[in-house]
Amino acid sequence: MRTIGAFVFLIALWLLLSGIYKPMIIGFGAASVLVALLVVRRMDGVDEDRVDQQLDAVASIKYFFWLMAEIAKANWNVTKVILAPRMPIRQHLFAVPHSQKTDLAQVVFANSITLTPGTITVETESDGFLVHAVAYSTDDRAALADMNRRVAAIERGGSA
Amino acid sequence: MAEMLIAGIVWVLIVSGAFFTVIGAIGIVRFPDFWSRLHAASVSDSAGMILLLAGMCVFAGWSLITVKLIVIGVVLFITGPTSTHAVANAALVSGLRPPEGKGLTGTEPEPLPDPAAETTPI
Amino acid sequence: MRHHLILRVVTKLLVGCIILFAFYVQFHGDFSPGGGFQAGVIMAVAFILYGIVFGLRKVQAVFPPWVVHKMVALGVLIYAGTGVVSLFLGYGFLDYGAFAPHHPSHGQHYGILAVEFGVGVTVTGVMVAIYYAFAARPARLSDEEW
Amino acid sequence: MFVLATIAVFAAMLLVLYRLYAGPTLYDRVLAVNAFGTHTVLLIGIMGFLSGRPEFLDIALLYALINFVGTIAILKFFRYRAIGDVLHASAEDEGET
Repeated sequence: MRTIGAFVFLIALWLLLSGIYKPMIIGFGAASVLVALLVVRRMDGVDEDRVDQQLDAVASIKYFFWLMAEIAKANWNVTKVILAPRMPIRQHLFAVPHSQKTDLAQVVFANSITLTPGTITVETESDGFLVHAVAYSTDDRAALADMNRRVAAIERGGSA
Repeated sequence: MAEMLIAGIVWVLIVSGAFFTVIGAIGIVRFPDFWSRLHAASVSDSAGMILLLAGMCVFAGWSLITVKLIVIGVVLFITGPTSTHAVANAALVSGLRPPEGKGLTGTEPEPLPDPAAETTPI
Repeated sequence: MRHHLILRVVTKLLVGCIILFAFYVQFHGDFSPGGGFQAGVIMAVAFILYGIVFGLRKVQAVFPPWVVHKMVALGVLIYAGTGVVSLFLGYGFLDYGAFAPHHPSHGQHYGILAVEFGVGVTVTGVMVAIYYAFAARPARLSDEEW
Repeated sequence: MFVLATIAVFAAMLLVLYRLYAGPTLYDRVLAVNAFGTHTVLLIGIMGFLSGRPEFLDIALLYALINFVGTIAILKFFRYRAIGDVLHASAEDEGET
């Protein structure tokens, strides 16, 4: 099932990148996808560290748009900090708990934290992330807890 | 009319993207220490990149070029924060600590097994 | 191994796409910038990324050194073999017209595809072999050194 | 408009280069190199449109990938002084789980 999903994704990627729809090129594409899948399977077998795709598609898209709005807001805040003559920096390193079950969702959460300017995931540990904020205020913790809830909701079988 | 609208959208997206790219670079130069510079780099990584690529997408219209731009955007969207995280993590592990703001004490992570190296200028 | 969680997951997601992109550059060499050399480098990048994040032992389990060494030779064999085949068909060495006598341009196309494939295979092999050679160098890490 | 964007990205690259030259620690420099790479990707894209040859986008995509892998490789090299396996490093990783 997972392999079929990866196959469809990769062949779609090939067709979109290539833009030449001659039988020979498409044949090469299919062969290439098979080779790529073979290599990835071998890698899965070697490191026993599978990334299981357990994200709900619709919820993910909703989350993506929400994230875009967050990025816009955070960018504006950091821009103000950069352009302010005195640069009101108030750095802080704090722990943020996460409640996602799968690795992939945790990575989505960690990368979302890093993508919103103003906060960066510095270290991933099993019970929480270590996050660095450049202009820390107590709102940051609430905002990250909210983001944590939203990412947990896009996991399949999550609440949403 | 529609063409005017699209041209306007492209103009706004490209100019604001260029603006944020420059802002990020100014931040990288202006901020006093490494940890705050990370955040400045993150501005041009996220806002500048997304807006510039979106502007180019709208300019190109519906074609395979748009698809390639989206693929580039997705790749940068995934790798950008990952490499920022990797730099920050490596700095933390090497013993570089951010100066805490007034009245804040950092949650100092337990000392790592690595001999905390001096952050000598290289 | 919680420490490099993000790197590991992102690597896993990217590696398949990088390999596919390498093949794309390989087979579209005559339509857009690219070709065998670039494709070989991109292919090697996929394995080097995997090796950097997961360690040399695991990447060598995926892509054993003996395969790499065979690939270096195989690519050259494909390249030269293309030339020799055209020689046997009664044309000059690497004269691509041999592969489609009635359509010289098609023959060019097939010949270039074969030669580019050989170049790609060799470059992949050489790049990965160089990475293995550098990575297998033991790290002499003393505390005083840094 | 694209000319303006080109000039802006160039200016940003020059500023980042200053940080690459001045940055007191190694990590400042790695950060600068990474930002420079992102700007290069954007510049290649914009220049493609400016010169009317958008097939440069393949190169931009390639550059984005190489930039990522290069950053990771530099970091790993300066952490362990090696890009392969490091004995105490892998022991440490597996000990944590």
